[in-house]
Amino acid sequence: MDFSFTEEQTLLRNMVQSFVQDNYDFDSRMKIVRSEEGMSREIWGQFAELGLLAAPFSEEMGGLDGGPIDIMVIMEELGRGLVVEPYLPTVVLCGGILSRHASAAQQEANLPGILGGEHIWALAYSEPQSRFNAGDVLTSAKADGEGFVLNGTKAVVAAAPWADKFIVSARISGEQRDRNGIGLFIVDKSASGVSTQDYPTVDGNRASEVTFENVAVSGDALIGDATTGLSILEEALDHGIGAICAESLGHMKSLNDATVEYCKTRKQFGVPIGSFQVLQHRMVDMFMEYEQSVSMTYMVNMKLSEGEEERRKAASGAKVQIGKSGRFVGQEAVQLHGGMGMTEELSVGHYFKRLTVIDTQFGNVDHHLKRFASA
Amino acid sequence: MDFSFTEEQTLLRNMVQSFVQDNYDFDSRMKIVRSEEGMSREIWGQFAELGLLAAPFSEEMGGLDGGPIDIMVIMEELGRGLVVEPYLPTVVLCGGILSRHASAAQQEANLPGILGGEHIWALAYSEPQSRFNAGDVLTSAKADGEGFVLNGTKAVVAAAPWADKFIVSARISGEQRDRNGIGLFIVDKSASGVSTQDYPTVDGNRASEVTFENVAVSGDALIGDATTGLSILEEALDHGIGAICAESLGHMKSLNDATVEYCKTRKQFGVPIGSFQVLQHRMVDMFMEYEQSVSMTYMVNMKLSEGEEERRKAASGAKVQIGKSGRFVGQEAVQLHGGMGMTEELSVGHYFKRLTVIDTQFGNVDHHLKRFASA
Amino acid sequence: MDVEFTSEDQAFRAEARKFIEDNYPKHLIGADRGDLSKEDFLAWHKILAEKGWVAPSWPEEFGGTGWTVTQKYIWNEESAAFGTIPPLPFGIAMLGPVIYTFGNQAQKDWVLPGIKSGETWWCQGYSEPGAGSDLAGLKTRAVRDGDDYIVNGHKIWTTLAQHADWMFCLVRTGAEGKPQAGISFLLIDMKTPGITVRPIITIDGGHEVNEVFLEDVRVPAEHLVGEENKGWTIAKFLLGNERSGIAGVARSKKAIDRLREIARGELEDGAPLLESSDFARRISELEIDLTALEYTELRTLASESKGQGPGPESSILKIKGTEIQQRITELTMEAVGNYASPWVPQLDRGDNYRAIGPDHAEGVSQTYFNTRKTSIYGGSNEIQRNIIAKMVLGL
Amino acid sequence: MDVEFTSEDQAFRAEARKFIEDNYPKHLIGADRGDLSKEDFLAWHKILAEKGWVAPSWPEEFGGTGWTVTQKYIWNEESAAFGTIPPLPFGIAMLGPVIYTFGNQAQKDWVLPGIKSGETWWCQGYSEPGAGSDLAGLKTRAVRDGDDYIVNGHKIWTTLAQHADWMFCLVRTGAEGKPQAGISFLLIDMKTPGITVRPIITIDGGHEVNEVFLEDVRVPAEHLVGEENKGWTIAKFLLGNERSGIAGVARSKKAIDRLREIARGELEDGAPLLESSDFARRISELEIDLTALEYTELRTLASESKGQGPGPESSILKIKGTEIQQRITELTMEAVGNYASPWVPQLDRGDNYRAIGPDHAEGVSQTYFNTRKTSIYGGSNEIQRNIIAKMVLGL
Repeated sequence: MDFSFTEEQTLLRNMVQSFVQDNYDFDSRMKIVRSEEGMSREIWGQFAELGLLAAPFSEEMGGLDGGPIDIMVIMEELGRGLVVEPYLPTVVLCGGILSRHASAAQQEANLPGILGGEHIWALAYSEPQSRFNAGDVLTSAKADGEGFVLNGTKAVVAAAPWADKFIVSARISGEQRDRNGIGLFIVDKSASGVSTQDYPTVDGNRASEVTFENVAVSGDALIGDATTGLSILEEALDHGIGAICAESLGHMKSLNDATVEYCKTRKQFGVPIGSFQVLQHRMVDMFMEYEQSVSMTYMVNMKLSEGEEERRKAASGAKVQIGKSGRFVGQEAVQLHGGMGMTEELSVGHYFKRLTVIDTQFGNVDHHLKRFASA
Repeated sequence: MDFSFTEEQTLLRNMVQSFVQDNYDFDSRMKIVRSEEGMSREIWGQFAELGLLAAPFSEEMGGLDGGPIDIMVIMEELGRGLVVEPYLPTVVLCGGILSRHASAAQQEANLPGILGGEHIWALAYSEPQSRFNAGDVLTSAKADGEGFVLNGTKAVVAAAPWADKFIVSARISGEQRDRNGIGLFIVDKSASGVSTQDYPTVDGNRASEVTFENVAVSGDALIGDATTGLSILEEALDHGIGAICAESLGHMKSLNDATVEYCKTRKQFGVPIGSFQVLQHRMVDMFMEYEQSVSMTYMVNMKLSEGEEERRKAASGAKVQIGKSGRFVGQEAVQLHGGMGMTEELSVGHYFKRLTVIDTQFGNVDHHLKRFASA
Repeated sequence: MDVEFTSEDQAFRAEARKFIEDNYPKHLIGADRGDLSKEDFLAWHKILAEKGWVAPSWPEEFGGTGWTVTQKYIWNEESAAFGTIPPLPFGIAMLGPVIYTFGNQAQKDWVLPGIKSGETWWCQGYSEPGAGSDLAGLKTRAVRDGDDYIVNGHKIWTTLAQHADWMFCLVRTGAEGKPQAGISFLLIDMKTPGITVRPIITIDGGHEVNEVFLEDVRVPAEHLVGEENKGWTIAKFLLGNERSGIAGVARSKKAIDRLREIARGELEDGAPLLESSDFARRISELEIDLTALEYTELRTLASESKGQGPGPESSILKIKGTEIQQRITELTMEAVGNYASPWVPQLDRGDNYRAIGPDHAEGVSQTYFNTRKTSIYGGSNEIQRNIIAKMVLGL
Repeated sequence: MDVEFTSEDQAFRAEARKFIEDNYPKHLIGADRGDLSKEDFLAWHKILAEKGWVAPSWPEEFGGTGWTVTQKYIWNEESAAFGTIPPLPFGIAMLGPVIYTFGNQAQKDWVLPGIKSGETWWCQGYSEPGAGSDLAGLKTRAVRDGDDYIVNGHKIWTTLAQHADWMFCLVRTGAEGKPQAGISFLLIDMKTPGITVRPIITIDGGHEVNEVFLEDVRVPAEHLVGEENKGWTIAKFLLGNERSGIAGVARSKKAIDRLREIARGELEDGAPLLESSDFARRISELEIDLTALEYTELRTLASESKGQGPGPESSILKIKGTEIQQRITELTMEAVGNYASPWVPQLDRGDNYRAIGPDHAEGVSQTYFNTRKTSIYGGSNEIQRNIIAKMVLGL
């Protein structure tokens, strides 16, 4: 049992931290969010140069041989800066699936574009009716000769407006909510029959409704096979949970720091409002929520490589913690900032909104409490 | 719509209040609780003399023609004194069933004994396996000529050690949890085959496990018929809920008053602990819980005579409120009294324990949330 | 003690309902508050004014309806059930009672009719950057100069000031004694030179509040309400009134109905979300808490109708009312799942606007974010607890 | 960063488990704390002492085990999983570290062996009727008289003083400066004339705490630990140690297992209560919170093992640990339904005692009532939050 970071991980943290401080202060961030595209290709290129996009991949794949703990370190620091560039969908979700389950040919064809920063990927798995059940799939993949034809709509696909490629879950066989019969397909956004309706999301990101209309893909677009698709997908989502738990630590830490600082300087009734015991204890509760979240984030990221049952339980437990803590910290940070916390001008509200989305992302507290109990 | 008490009700409140203040201070109460019998027959006689035992019954039955609001007033004041004498089982539960559903002959035979204070009654309805479902009945009533033979065990029957008579639910037909086929029987405690295992309960009351072994009762011991038994019983339990909601108001009010008083006088760090804002807001929350409980208690007692659906919803909603509020107020009163709140010497812990039992009595928060949702 | 309505009350309910159904502007049914133009805000107000029903809480001599407490309760219930846009609170609920209680005859004569007709849109100049919870810490100064005051200062969180014709305003006229002692209550024409209104965009993307800068603004002294330096009494009177309307029971009932409707339409593994025991439980808990609040408000109204004014107990209505509103909007957002994320604030909607996801999901996140303000404004919920601790519990 | 145990650790776990299984007194398996005699309390303590495992947290030179942080963690886990009665905390966890840190050689020589062997039962004389959360407000006075101190005062909440041979005690020796300045740390023989122990019965019906009256009690000055008037440093040191053991993670795990077992046996409409989604949800929430606490404790231990002492962050362990214990006992009481009511406190049980209801229901209410103390003692949870606010957040 060991709770310390390696020297490399500490260096990695320092590097990302400096990069975010120097290049991604709140004003820069808001400029990027409000820009036409909503992300910065320049920042993305710098991620590639810094090796962040290569961090979790093995050396054979051209990567830096990192693991979940390295991703955790990176995501935590990206969270502090409320970074919108699509590290999670490209590297953690799609990159993770490719590195763990794609064939050598698929990896050769696709990983270099991720590591080099040329391609952005999005994971198109949720559907209008599926809520938080990744196995509730209506999008169909009909065998057609050596290949497949895809039809269906994917809902709220994060980063899709920026993406060049998708990994798409589609049903090859079985009923709407059968665990078996789901395949994961690599689909070019430029493929004929793919269309997107793009929009911003409440947390400053971008997403799309993605429609597939008779989209023909070749047989080697399928990752794994039709019996393992859902397992691969669920594993990827659990890795995603590990990553956004870490991201949320960055948000909570920023909010807690900002709130303590604000309460020390904001005066009412002739004294700093931080001298009121009720607000002090509120901040203590925020601090404790953060500390408990740190613990659960370490826990889940250490357990992502364990067996499926343990991984599921760890991921759901951590997601419940982060959902509750993030909600509490976000709401109370706004409350303690008073009217100022309600304005677009301060970063507080933006952290709050990202934490609100994180509670829903990959399933909310209710969903994961049930999954935890059944694991 | 009218939220005022009649002049008679105000007089009634004053009378009960004075009686409790004069005859039932904390020391007297503890003497009674610790006595061999655990209740005072003398106090019970005085209840009869004051007309409390006659309050809710119609004039034709020799009563004072009161209703749920009168019972509410009485129970609230009895709650303030933590009175253990069995007003609830005798007058509210069994007396209520008899007055609303018994035949003229049954009423003539039984009500005078209640109104005059000669007989104490207990409602034997819960069973070891039934939890909070009054329709989960294994005790059997087998038709035998004109009468019935009862067999089974009733669990945690409040006031049974003091009772002369029981109203017993027993299954005449059907399966363990069928709504139909349950009869309510008047059974003398002295009847052959009735035995009790008596014990104190955590709130200073007494209860028994009551066993019926081939107990023969005549046909006119049955109240109503075999199809309405459960409805009659559920109605009685909802009246019981109205009454213990009121009782709990007395407890909460006493605890809140005692806590505010204690915090004004108890000094630490050279100042009254009531000057600490965290404790102030805690007491404000206790106050608000009490006020919301008052509202729900008024609500339920005004709706007890409405149709079944509305009555059920009102009773379950009120019981949820009182369960939560009573728990919060009780726990926080102990917490704010510090170590002193943990001792048998102060009344605080005794109110807390009675409130704890009230949360379970007639079904806890979980049970009534489900019942509320399904009503 | 009785919860039944009399037959007179029931007749009144029928009349009220019919009047709303017959007269409420069709194009405003179900309208979203953030989308409203100034005219939209005032349309229903003006219809009510014509009917004589725009100010039920005022004394009859000033144009009130003379309704009983129960009738007012019924009117609120029916208005909320239909989902009307309530008359602007700044004039009817806030300034009106101040004027007929503290104003002189001339002020009564020109202010009250304009409020009722909707001709004058008022805004409230209370908060300042340095004076939020600590309202008495305000710094905006008014200096007497002949028949005028010259006002300099900076107000903030001024709701809908972008539409306002006039502002009622707290200003500092004296520097001696306690901070509360030197405050006066002034009426200011928003068209006076020296006034600048700057929008504040909130985290829901809406423009509801503003900053108001006052630079050498000349205000005739006849627009002082009550005595100079005695404005704090008026300020507290107004805050007390503000608190009592804030429970919002009837509107929360409607919001729970909508939540239930949404949860019936949203599916979880193919079954309505409403059938999930966890979700149903949380709706039940909301309904029970709201019922308790409703009866607490009714008890408060009942004692008011006996001549007892809204006491410090009414802080409960503010605290519980806003907590419930926040929980409803939060649960509604949760109900729509992934479709809580799309972000199309009112300000950004062009003509070619197309909804993302189911219609019922639209704006639920914005509403949730916006509703966070309710525990901050009108005296934060922490301040309300301080009030109860001091005034009710004597701590 | 790694959560795996090494093979050495796994071997140690096997050894620890086997030792407990082979040596733990059979008649104390599953024993209820309230029923224990003085001998029962000490039985396992003495076995551990013989093995040399009674004080794992002490430095090896004073009889500690030299275990790694991980090994201590494993030992606690195995002890809790088996349900052993832990060695008395007053000597091992509280006084021992004080003596080897602040005591002189003579004190080390006579106090430490008695603690380890279990020969000397210590109790803690800290709180007084007027000095609870405000410990520095204590009034018990010790006045120097030749080679002795004469002690007069009144201690309260003295746990298990009825069994104690000696008491370590905070007394006031100086009246100048801050209240913290004049406090000294004294060891007092409970058999000294002038000491009276009065039981306090708590709401669970148990006799665990006492009042201790000291009237002209003569204490040899050699029993002063550290310097006169410097006792506050020792007091704080001891409270810090007290806090770190209080999380009780392993015992709470065991208690949740028991709760789950009970909920499997209790029926709701014929189905196990554990299958009720509401009930299962609440158990899950407890488990998740406990997991978080476990990792928070492990993180604390890890930084301690790097030489950083238990900082003010360890107040989290006290707060969260006791909140979880209270929720577990509450949910356990709820699980048994109507059978939570029967009241047969340990003190009242005669020889012909017969349980009411299912065995698993016995004492659950008493345990719930008793556990309310945990958020009060050892520095109330409010005080712990004050500590974090001041020491960690700098407020």
